Amino acid sequence: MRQLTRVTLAFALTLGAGLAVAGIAPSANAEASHESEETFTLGMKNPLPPELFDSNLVVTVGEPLAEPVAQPIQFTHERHAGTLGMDCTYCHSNARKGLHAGVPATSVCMGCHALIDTTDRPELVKLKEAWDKGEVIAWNKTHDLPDYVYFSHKRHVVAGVACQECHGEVQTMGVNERVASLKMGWCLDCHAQHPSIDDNYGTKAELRRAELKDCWTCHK
Amino acid sequence: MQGLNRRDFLKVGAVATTATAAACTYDYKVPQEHVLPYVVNPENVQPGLASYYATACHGCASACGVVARNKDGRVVGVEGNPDHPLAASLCARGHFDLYAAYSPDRVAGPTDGRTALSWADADKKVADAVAAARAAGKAVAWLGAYRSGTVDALLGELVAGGLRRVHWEPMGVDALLAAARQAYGVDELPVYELGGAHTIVTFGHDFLNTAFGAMAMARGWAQAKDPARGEFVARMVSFEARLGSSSSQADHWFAAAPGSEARVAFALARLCAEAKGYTGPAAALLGAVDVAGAAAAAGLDEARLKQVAGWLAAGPSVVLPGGPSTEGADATALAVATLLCNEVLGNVGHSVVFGRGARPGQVNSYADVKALVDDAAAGKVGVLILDGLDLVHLAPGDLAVADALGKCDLVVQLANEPNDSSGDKTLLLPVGSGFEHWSDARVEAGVAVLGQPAMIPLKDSRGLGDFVLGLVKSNPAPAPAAVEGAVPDAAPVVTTASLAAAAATFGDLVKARWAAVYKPADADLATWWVEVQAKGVFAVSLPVASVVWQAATLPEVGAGLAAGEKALVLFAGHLHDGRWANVPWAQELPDPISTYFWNTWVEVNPKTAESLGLAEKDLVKLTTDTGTVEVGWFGSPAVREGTFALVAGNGKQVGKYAKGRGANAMKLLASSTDASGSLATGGLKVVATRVSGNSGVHALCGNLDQDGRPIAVAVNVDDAVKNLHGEAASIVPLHHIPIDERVTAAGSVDMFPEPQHPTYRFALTIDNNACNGCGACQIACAMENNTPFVGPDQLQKGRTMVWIRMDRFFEGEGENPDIRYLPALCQQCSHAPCEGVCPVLATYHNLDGLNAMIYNRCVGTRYCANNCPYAARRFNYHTWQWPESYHLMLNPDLSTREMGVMEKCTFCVQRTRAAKDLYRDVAFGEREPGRPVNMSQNTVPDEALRKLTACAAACPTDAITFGNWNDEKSTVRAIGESPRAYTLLGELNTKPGVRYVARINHNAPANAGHHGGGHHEAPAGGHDAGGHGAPAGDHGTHPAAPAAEPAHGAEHKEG
Amino acid sequence: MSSAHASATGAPVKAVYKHLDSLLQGIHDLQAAGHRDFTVLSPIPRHEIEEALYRGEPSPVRWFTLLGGIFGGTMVFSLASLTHANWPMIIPGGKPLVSIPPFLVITFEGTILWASLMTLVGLLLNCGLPFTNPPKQMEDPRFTNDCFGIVFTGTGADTSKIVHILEHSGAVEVTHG
Amino acid sequence: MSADKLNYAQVNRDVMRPLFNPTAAWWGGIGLVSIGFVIGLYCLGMQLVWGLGVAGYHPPVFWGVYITTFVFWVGIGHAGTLISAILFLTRSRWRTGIYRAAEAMTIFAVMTAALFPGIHVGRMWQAYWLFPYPNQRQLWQNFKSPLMWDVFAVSTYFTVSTVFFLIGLVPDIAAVRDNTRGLTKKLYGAMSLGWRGTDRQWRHYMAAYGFFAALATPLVLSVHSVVSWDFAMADTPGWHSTLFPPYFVAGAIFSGCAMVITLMLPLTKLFKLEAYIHTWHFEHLAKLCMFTGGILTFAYGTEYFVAWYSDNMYEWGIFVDRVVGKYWWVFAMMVACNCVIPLLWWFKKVRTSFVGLFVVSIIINIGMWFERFNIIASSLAHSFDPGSWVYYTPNHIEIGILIFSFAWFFLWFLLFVKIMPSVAIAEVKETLRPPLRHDEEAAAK
Repeated sequence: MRQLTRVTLAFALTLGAGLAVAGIAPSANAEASHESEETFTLGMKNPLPPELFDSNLVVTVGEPLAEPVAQPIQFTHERHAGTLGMDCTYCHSNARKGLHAGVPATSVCMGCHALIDTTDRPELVKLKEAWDKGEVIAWNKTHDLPDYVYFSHKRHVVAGVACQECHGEVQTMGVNERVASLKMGWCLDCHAQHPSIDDNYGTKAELRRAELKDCWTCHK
Repeated sequence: MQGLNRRDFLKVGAVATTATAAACTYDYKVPQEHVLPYVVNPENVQPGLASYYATACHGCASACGVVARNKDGRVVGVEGNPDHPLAASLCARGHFDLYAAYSPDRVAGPTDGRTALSWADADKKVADAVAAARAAGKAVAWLGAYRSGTVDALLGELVAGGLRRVHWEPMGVDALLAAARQAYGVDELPVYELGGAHTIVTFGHDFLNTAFGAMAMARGWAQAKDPARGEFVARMVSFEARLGSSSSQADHWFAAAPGSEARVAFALARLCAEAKGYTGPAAALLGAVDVAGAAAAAGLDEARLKQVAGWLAAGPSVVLPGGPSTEGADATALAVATLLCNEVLGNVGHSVVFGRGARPGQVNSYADVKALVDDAAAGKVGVLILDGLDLVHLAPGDLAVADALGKCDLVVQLANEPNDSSGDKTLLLPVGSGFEHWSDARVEAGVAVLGQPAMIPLKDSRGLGDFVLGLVKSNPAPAPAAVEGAVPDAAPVVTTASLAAAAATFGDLVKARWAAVYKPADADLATWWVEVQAKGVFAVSLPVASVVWQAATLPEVGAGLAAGEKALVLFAGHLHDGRWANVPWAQELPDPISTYFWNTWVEVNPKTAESLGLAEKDLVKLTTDTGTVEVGWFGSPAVREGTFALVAGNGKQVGKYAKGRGANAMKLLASSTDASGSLATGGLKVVATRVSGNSGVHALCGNLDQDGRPIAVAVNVDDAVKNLHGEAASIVPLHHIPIDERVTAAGSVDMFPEPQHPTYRFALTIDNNACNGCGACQIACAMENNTPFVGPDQLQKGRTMVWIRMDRFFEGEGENPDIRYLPALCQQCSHAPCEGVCPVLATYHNLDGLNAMIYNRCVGTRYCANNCPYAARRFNYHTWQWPESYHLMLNPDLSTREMGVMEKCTFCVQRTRAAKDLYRDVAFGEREPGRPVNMSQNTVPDEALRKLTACAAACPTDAITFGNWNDEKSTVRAIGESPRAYTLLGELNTKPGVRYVARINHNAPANAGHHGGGHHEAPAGGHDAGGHGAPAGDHGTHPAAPAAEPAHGAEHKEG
Repeated sequence: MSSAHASATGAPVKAVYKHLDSLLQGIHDLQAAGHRDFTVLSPIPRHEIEEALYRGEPSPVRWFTLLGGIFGGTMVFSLASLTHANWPMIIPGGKPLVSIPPFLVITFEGTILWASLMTLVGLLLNCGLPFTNPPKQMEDPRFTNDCFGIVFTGTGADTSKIVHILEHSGAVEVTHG
Repeated sequence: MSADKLNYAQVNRDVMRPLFNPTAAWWGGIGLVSIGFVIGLYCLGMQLVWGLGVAGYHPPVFWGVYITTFVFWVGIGHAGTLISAILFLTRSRWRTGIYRAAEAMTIFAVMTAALFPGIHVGRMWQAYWLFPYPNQRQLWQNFKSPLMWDVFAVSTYFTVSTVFFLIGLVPDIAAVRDNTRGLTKKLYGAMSLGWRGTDRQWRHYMAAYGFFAALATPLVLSVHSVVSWDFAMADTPGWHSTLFPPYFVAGAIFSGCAMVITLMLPLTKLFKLEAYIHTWHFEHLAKLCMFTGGILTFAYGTEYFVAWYSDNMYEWGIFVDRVVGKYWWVFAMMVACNCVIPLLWWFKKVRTSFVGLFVVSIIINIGMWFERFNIIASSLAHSFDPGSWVYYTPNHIEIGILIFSFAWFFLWFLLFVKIMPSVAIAEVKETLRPPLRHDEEAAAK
């Protein structure tokens, strides 16, 4: 028994030593490469792969959604799109035209808000200040697709997909939040059987469905 | 099953995982990303949509047009300007120009030695120094590369104010210009029209790559070699000791001894005159030419010379001048001799045209440079402005430039990054790139390009024009010269000086001067200017001037090298004279002949190498009177025995990527000049010895020849011409094993049908007959597809990331060199070997006939790459660097790839996707309410596809054509079904989407009657319309559709 | 340690044999006396013992093997076919989605895998493994070394008669109680 | 000690001795293995962090040492299964003494081999995508890919042989258990699943063991066939051949038997197991090697004949290049080690001497590694397009990981011989004449 313990210990020590070396080695090399940055020997950099922590390993049922994202200015879709009934494309005018729906320029906000009293409305004061200083407002992204995804708002809007189908009932949201997982399987559910495919393509709907399942439709 | 497998896997992966967990203890969290909207939306800017600006290329003096693609504020791509009458495409070096604009070495602003200055301080410093120099009676000198257009005119104003001005390039046009002066008394360069020539003789002119006006000549050359134009294929003959990229396409190679080229050219002129019965003004000169002596000196057979003369005399022809490797001590004589050949052949006025005013601005010879440097060394130069020339690097070994620069009171260097000439006291003024500032350039009197800014400057720079304008304003000239007008009816009524005085910025001046010089009198300025900006080019055709031979005597020709002496010749590779040495992609682009990179090497004949006892990794030590270099070697059958061809460009001391790469070939040169003062770069005496060691050179092309395999195929010229109109299905001599009759009897050799391509089957054709391996497609591909450079160490392991491999095969021998190039890219096979083997479905066949590659699904088993017979796949062995500020020019239309994934040519799927998107928009726009859209009426038409991919758009000779094979009227189908077309490794029945068109050779064995063995075409072609299963309606007529690309925006990008 | 005075019924009995032929004699004698509820322990498998006790009746493990094989093959073939049919990708060009020859390879592997896994299950179930709380009569190191044994863990028969039979068959040691 | 004097108790004593008294050589082995581990983990760490490029790959040689080593270890594994399963079914007597260690070798060789697909893929942190599991992407695998077959074949092989091995161990672990006390007894007791050797247990055990042997038997042929299809299904000249499955299986058994000899010779000597593992065991193994080696030599010749007879310039090109090209030394190693040197075993003197057996068996293993390297690297380096021809040689990282594979293998093997009886106790006893009263009575007379 004692010997068994010894064997186990010896193995554990070996493994530990190996791991320590393996752990130190990259950092030692990183220093070396930093040094050689000047002379340029290695055209590579060292990212530790974030995919190590890919949640896709787990079968995703009910993907946890993002928390409501706080914004630098507490903008409410509920008021603009809900109460006031503004059209989505009034502000997100690029949604019909390009890949990105885009966030409106401050000038678009000021188109109305220049006329609106800011007394006791601290959020509007922030907007006004940003406008006066010409500062860019850094909105936080609620919906963020990976860089390897090609997504065209135009194609979807033109095809007749309602904004709410992906973004949820935005007109009721005080603080914007993401309601869809935006994961590949979620996209595919519509690409396989969205009613707009039949409406738009009629007899060619089958071909279009096949095209929509082509990986290169969305991956770039 | 899954549970168990996963458990097994976890056991298996335990070590890797534990090691990982130990190696990286960091908390991974998806960072919050931001959306940054504009404060005020600029007009015409839509996030994610590209704007196009027509501007000018400043890569060399040829002044080609560029269409720069600006995406989200940065220029991310360049293409040739199709409106440019001479150069519709951009060469490889034109692409380097954009990479150089994003160089990480660019200085942040004006720099004095190591201290940053403000522009005001810098201006004051220059003004003070100029004033001090004036006061001390010292010269203010400008030494730079060729400059044309408004800058040239402004500098002319400064000359009147006392500026000493020298424009020189080491592999420039000074000898040819001097020869034109001698021969015809004109101060302009001849324009060579190769398009109609039946015989092209070259004495080393790099007319397809680095020569002045190369893009126009490349196009002409491709036309001359295209049998469809005139049912004749130009015969090309080369007289030079080393075949370069341009002359590698010669059908006949006469390796004249270095130094004897001028005598050969004179002898050829005499023989041509005899053959042609020439009696013109130069006839009297020819009597003194010793043909036999010239042939003996060159080591050539006189009878063969006569034969060449016979070919020349038999039809339209052109004799091209020398290039760097032949321009030795008799450079001007050689140029005169080639002009004399053209004179006696009656080519002048036809294929050799004067009267266009072709000249890259002011041209000085090396003698002027030496005089200036000598004066500087003597302390006679107060202010020296160095523009674009790295003089310390370029000067011959015996010219002490660094000392001379030290003797100047102030050296102003107009450059974006420090180079070898930047001393501790040099005032470095960043002049930005042509993509950031206004510029213009003039190719010929009737052709000018407008260089409008395509993005806001990356660094605090001031355009070259603005700098010179500032000089002019602070030094008004006493007697302003009138502006020279190109348009006959635009009378010059203003002077550059007066325009300059009125202009606030150089942009204003360019506009004013263009209005004065080029605007037709009746045009409205505002409208005309918008048009010019949109086109980026002003072009008007001028009449051909008739010129008369004037030289009364022939120039003296030296004796050349003594027998047994080894000769050194220099040639320009992708780095040209070294101006691209700090562009890593330029360093990485393999040389077409040796396929070497990132280094300096010498090309020697294998027999010479044997006599020196060179082993593969040995170095060659080359010694001349002025210097010594030790370089690796390449055994090229396309170099004369006893000649050492050394590539110029590398050996710089400064620059993140240039430093320490190779050796400086220029230091082997002496300040010896020919009669007109041109620097001798060929025919130099050299002593070569073997040095053992590790040279670190590596060839990317694995073998010298194609080992008898039908990879790059050549056909006989007669076969090609006879079978132009499909008399034979195929004339390509592919040898393959006949297929069992029982199989062919069944009608198909396929076990499985070709997959369905309902709408598109994207296809590409590559005309090997028009390919000279120039590399433009490779670099255009790299730029479009975000392929990184990997560095010399990685490239030595062959880990190039460029999606197009340029195979080079030496197939001929001796006088029949037959060098073949084959751009090998993903063949987008219909029966692709790569697809079936991917375990994770990362690569598959899509409905457009492409082998899709999904990078983020790839786990990197690399099985697909092993299984690709074309070796067309690239693997990311590391996550490659996109150092500051190259990352700004990444194309956002596709992803960059991380380590461990496979990538390959996608036929620019982002471009086809965008084109399809555009036509889908049209379909939706035309849609009748309540009815489905009609996509079959809105497929992307052939015109929009033909040049859609980056490689097709870049190819200077139009060798690459893209299109939809399903469209029976498409260009790509017409070319792909021509008798010369073949599929690479067709017997594997991979049904590629790429078809090659066989090279035409005048020496290839005749092959008429060969019909491709019957079976080859059936599987490889897959042409049968039924095979695509597409309903006929899908190929209906295309209605007038919008252009695939948005019109080139005229607007100047703001904000 | 043997005792001739045992007379209770239901007490456990353990007999240790040094020799195989004695053991077989013991089995035979017990069976002749109508006993069936004893366990024979042996360091090695002997077909004589199995023959004596089970008369060549095959083990039911084979049914597990068969069912496992059928299940594994079917499952893997359906996995491949259904997933390929669910997302019809052209890999490589022109081949049918459900392609028999390549799928047969993994079907074969699945068959073998599940057959052997189910054999394992069958083995464990049939043997009653893991055998967590064996009667202490069975916990004799000699039974895995060089001795054979017959163990009654509890029987309705008269213990003394059993002990008698065992002792007379050549057991080197008989214990009970 | 000779076989006729053995009795059941003696077998127990002899076989269990190393479990309680490992020799100094054993500790020395553990030391060597530790060094190999440190080297290997350093190399693995470098590769994980910096990417596969730290290895010497030279495109288009996209597979190199790692796949070579993978095939090598999978091949090694086959001999164990052959001995334990096929020889069990054919009731070969010489199986008994060696099969346990040979089977252990199989398991550890497959465990070693199974590391390599993980080590070799570009993104090892995504390697789990190679296994089918339900996922939100709705995307599965390409079951038509030979690599997927490989995943199934190797994991099946590993699972089946492990189960086979462990089931075979159960009675012997029970024997060990009964020789220990305290916690160790509890551990072995748990591992033995409470085995008591009851009639019921033996009855189902023997049936199941037979089924395992029957199920493992086709795997001996199928696994290396599937591995060979990784190459044979590709179109690369030098790979694309119908000969590969039998050729690979023969090679696998050849190298596996040689490895058994390499392992068992010192094991027998060090642990004094000569009574159980005799020279004639090794002679049988050597004869099996000679037989499969002959098949292999014939296959080499057939490859050349087919390449020449096919008149396919690409195919013939690679076969000529292997001999006269830059990889001539690999080819020379392969032919010398696999075809020429094993011929020494035709001399009885050589195949019965310790040195003769040991040295030649090691040479065979070296040769078989080079055979795989020859097939993989030289074919890729000399493919269709001469413009893509390269010369690839492994670099220090690949060699380090190769060393690691040996360290990993020997670690498991050393732990095995320390923890488990390396000769099958119950089966050895089966081959002995059972103790009979009749015999003793006869002897007494």
